Amino acid sequence: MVPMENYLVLSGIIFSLGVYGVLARRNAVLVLMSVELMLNAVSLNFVAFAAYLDPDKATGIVFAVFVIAVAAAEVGLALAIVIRLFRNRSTANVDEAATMRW
Amino acid sequence: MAEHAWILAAVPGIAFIVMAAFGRNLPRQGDWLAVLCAASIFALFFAVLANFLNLGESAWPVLNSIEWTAIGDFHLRMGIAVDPITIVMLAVITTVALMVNIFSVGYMKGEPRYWWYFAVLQLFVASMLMLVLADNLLLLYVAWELVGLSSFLLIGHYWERRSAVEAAKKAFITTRVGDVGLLIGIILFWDATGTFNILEITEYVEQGAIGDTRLFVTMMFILLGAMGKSAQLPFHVWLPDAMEGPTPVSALIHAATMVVAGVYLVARMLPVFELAGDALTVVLVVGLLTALFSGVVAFAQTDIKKVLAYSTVSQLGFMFVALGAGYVSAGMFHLFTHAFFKALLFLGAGAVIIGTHHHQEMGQLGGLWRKMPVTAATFLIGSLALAGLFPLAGFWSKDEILHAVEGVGSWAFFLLAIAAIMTAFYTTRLFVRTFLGKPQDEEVASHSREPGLVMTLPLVFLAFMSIVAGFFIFHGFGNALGFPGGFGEFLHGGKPFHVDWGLVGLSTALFVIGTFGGAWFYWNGRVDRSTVLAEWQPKVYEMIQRKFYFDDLYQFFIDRVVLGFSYLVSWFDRFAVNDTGVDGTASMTHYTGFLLKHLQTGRVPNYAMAIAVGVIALALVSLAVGG
Amino acid sequence: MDEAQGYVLLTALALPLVAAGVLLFVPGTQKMAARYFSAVIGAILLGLSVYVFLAYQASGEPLQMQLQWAWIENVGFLGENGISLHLGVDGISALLTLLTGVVAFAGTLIAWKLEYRAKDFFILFWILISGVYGTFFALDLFFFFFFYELAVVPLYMLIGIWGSTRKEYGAMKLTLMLVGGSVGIWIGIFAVVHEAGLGTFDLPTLWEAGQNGLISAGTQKLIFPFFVVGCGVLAGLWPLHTWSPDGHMSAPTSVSMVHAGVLMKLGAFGIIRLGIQLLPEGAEFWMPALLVLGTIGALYGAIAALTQRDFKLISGYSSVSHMGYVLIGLATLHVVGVSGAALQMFSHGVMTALVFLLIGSLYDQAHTRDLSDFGGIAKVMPLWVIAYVVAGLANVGLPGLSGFTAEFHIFVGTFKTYPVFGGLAILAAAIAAAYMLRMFGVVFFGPLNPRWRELKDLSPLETVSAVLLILSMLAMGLWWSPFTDRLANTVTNLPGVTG
Amino acid sequence: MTTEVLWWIFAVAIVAVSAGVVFARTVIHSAIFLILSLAGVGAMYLFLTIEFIALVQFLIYGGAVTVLILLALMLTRMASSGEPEPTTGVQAPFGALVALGLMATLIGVAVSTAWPGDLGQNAVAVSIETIGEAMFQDFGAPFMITGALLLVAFIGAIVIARQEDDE
Repeated sequence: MVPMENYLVLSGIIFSLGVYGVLARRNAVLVLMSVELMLNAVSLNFVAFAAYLDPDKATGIVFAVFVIAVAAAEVGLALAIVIRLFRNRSTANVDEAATMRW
Repeated sequence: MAEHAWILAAVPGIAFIVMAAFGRNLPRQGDWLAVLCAASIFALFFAVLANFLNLGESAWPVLNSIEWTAIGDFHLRMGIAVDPITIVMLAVITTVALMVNIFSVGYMKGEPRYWWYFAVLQLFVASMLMLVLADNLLLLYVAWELVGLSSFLLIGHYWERRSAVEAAKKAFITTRVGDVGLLIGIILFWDATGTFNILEITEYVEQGAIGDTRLFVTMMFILLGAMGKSAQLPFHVWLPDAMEGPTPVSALIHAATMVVAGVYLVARMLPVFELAGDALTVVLVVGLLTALFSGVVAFAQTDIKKVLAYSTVSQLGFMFVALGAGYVSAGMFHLFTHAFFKALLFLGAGAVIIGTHHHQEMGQLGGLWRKMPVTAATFLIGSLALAGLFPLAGFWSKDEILHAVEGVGSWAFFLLAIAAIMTAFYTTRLFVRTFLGKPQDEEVASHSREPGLVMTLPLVFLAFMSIVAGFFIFHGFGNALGFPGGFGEFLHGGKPFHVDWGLVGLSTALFVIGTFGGAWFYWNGRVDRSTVLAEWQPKVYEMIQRKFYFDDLYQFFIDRVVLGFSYLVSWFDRFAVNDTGVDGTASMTHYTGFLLKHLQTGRVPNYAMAIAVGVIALALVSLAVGG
Repeated sequence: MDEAQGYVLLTALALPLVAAGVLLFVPGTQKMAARYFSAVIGAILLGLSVYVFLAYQASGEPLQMQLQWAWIENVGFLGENGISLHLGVDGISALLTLLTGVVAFAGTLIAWKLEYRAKDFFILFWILISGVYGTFFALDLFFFFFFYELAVVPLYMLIGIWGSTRKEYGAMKLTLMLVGGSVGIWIGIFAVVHEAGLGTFDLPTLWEAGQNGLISAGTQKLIFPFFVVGCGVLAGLWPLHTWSPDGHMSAPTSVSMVHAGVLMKLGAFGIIRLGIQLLPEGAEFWMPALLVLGTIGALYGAIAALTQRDFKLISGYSSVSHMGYVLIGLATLHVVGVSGAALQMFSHGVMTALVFLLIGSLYDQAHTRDLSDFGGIAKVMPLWVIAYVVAGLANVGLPGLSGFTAEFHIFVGTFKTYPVFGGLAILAAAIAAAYMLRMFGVVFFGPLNPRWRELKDLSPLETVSAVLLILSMLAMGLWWSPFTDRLANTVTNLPGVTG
Repeated sequence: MTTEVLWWIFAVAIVAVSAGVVFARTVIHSAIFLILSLAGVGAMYLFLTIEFIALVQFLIYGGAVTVLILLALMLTRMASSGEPEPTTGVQAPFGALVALGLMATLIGVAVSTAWPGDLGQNAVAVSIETIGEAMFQDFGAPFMITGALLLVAFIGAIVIARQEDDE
């Protein structure tokens, strides 16, 4: 059996990679993809804990389902925004979408 | 009646309220009410006097007081005390007030704010009576300030004239500086004795309740108040300027009554002064300097009222000298006689002003005795009384003062004799230049005529008083009128007065020197011979004419130092306290905001970075704290 | 009887709030209705205030007309009587209640000629007045602070909307400084309640705690500055006074009247209630410092007023000077001095209200407040000038008017405790004469500047207000005992105040 | 034993493709790596013997979301642009630092904590019925709200991305 730590370490690595993607990449779609990575890492955590703690109740699993559902909504909306941004400013570069500053 | 002497003050007080409220709508604007009021207090005074004399010396001072206010141990009683000094003051005030009220009916005819003038006159009389009746220093201070207010209002009566406004302001503020001292002195007394009552304070001090130094300091503060009100050096500057007021006011307030309040105060507190180390010497020196100084300045004045004003300052100096020598009766006696002849002179000057249609420069007058015989005659009596002709009122009182100073030292006597000569000198100059010789301005002279009875009658009465007032000093004269004796005996039970013929001779000699000197200088002179001095010693003459630069010095001090300091404080308040302190705090906040706003880059990755760093930091903190 | 009278206090407190509520439903176009209604409310409040003052028994207990309604108790850290609507008056607040009634009524009449959004003005005005009454009546720390804030906050809008010269700046500065002070008070209140550990905001209970050592001396010394600085801002404590000249310059007439007349007194009153009564040991420790600041304020305001060119700035600085006297009086911790401070609050209140009334009346016609623009206006505005001269003389401390009564007590108290400062305070009074007379000379007298030939004298409403205020000044100036008697018992019972 | 070996193979692969997502030079490569990464996580769910969630993962992520992303890429024409500009922003080094720090923290916490017992000891129990009951009974309300959220997001996406008349 694979020990619990392994799952946690794995999800930690994926999550950190996602964080790097969000912080470093300039393309808005890529930032979104990095967010998906992070969400996946979290889902993995939920499910792992569900299996570890109370598989009877399946609470963690339900959470994972919600995460996926919310992620779907988020991707939909965010991509719409990206498309809108691109259409207005001909770029999908997050560094250039800096109008809302001082 | 004597214990209800407060009625004397209440009557004009009520008259003031009535006249201030309705005076304008009364027939003749209420001047009859003023005269009636003055007459009734004149009559009431005699009722008080009769009662007072009937009660006999054992009952003096007659006291009457009520509890006024109390907080904890702090009790305050207000009341009146009638003693011989008070009686003398009452006599002066009621008499002169009546004369001035009558005279004003003529003098102020057709002037603006006629009703208001009379109303304030009543306010003045009420406060002045309250001042002399007060049994405690606090009430005295209250009245002291109120007479100052009335004086302010009356000096500034013609407020359309800028100079009148300035004079009123100067009078109020100058005396106010002295009043600060007075109030401090009063409170220091309370601090040491727990009472404001003058008799009790005297008693405490006699028992040694206040240490020597402290008593001296306290008395100096009190003296400051007295000097301010009585226009002693260096507070004298306001009195000549106060001549901007209507002339009857100058007679009442700035010659006979208010300005002697300082003398009254010192006389009233004399037992305390005597115990306060060198305080009396200070009084004496102040009086001497004032008497000499203003005698000199009076000599170079050309406005008849200004001459009289400096003469008043000088005579007040005489009174201070007498008190400084420790002679209450001499000081009070001079106060008493001076009130009559100086009021007479001022009213005479008023008659001249009215008679010549508002001319009061000596250079434009002269030869008026033909046109205005009554005025000239009464003025002559007043002048001679002031100069000290035997046996007019001024002679006896000045004699008393010279007698008093004999004990102090020959230097004081000598200086005072010089001052007496100067008095005679400038008085002669005034009379000669105004009434004798040929008219110097035919235009003025041709229009001059004697004013009506309403103005000449008071002159005659006061001239009569100027002749007889001096006789009060004699035992027999006082006795005949029901007093326990002469003036000195009445005031403090001293020995009967005996004429010192040597001194009389000396006084007469002083009078003769001064008068003949003045006459020689100015007799029939078309030209003011003081210009001789001006040609001979222009610098000295200018110094005298500019009143030894006192006014300039004060003006400089006020403009450069006081106002400069005020500008500095205003500047400090605006720039240091407000713009730096308060607005500075605001702009610091603003600037911090300006700096911090740059954190708001608008770039999503930056925000994300901040979130990530925050999350890690929080996680580390919670790990470190929670284990 | 006592509690029945307590309902009088409650009425005085609630009536303005009710009035504000009713006015909400009056259409904004019905200006006359709002005015008449407000005038009636003002008159009733004046009557109630006079009643409270007269019914206060000079010989009775210091605290009278008490009324206590429990509100929150036995919850959390709050115990019995945790927070309650506890009302009552002592001699000082009875006097200040009278002041509020007089000034509020006068202010209502002056606001009559306001055209712009008259109804809204009255709504805010009555909220403010309610706060003032509440602060004077409250015997509960929570409600004390609540009403204190209720009185301060409407000022921002009243000045910001209806003000003149640099109104945004004045309103902003005033509000920020006062609210900043309130923060200090609020911190202090919690510190005191916590330290006493009685689980109550009830003031009499806490006063006792402050005296019998439940609040340690160290804590008292620590908290006292919070209260004094917090309240001091409103009382014009130097150097936190600068909102006063600017605020007064901006504020509309009736707000200036109420503000300088009554609100500034809230600060000094707070120093008594929270400082002297609650923290006697802290007060004893810090009072010399307050004395120094008060003296500086008194002299500084007077000197700065000497060369001001704007009417309102003169009055603003003069207020700083006079509130300096109040602080001096309080700092003496001497029966006579503290009584003098209370008297001075009343005296300065009516006097300064009158001054602002008159300045407003002139400014409405002349649209300038620069002294040098005027001259000789006594010719065209005799009543106005007489009223101003009376107010000015009260300011100068002329006997017979209230200013002397108050200042005399302060001087006596100061001389008994700190003679040198007493001398300085008297000096400031002399300077007051100089700046007042300077203004009289320049503005009222001299030849009439023809530009002002058309100026109109006081209107009947203004005359009524002015007469009311002048009568108050005369009453205190001429007949001291009704005022001092009511103060005597309260002041002698203040902790730490010596006889 | 075989499971563990397989698990390790998958784990390494997931990490590799995830790294590919964030480091790939072209966005289209990133998208392809993302699909692989998502599939790998789905496989992880299988290791945990929770087939339902694995199925959901494949369907929604592997299908719907990826398609959406590819669509967006095509619409923004970034896929073929050749990326002449740098693909990472100026704060990339700091981002790396922060990510490494985060990784260290997470791994540190996971490793240093003791996890007694065993994983998947009740592997048999998690049936679809259990999940269904949990979802529709215990979490009924959140479930419905999630539905509403999806609807709102759906409408919102349409409104935002809609071509306006004047454009």
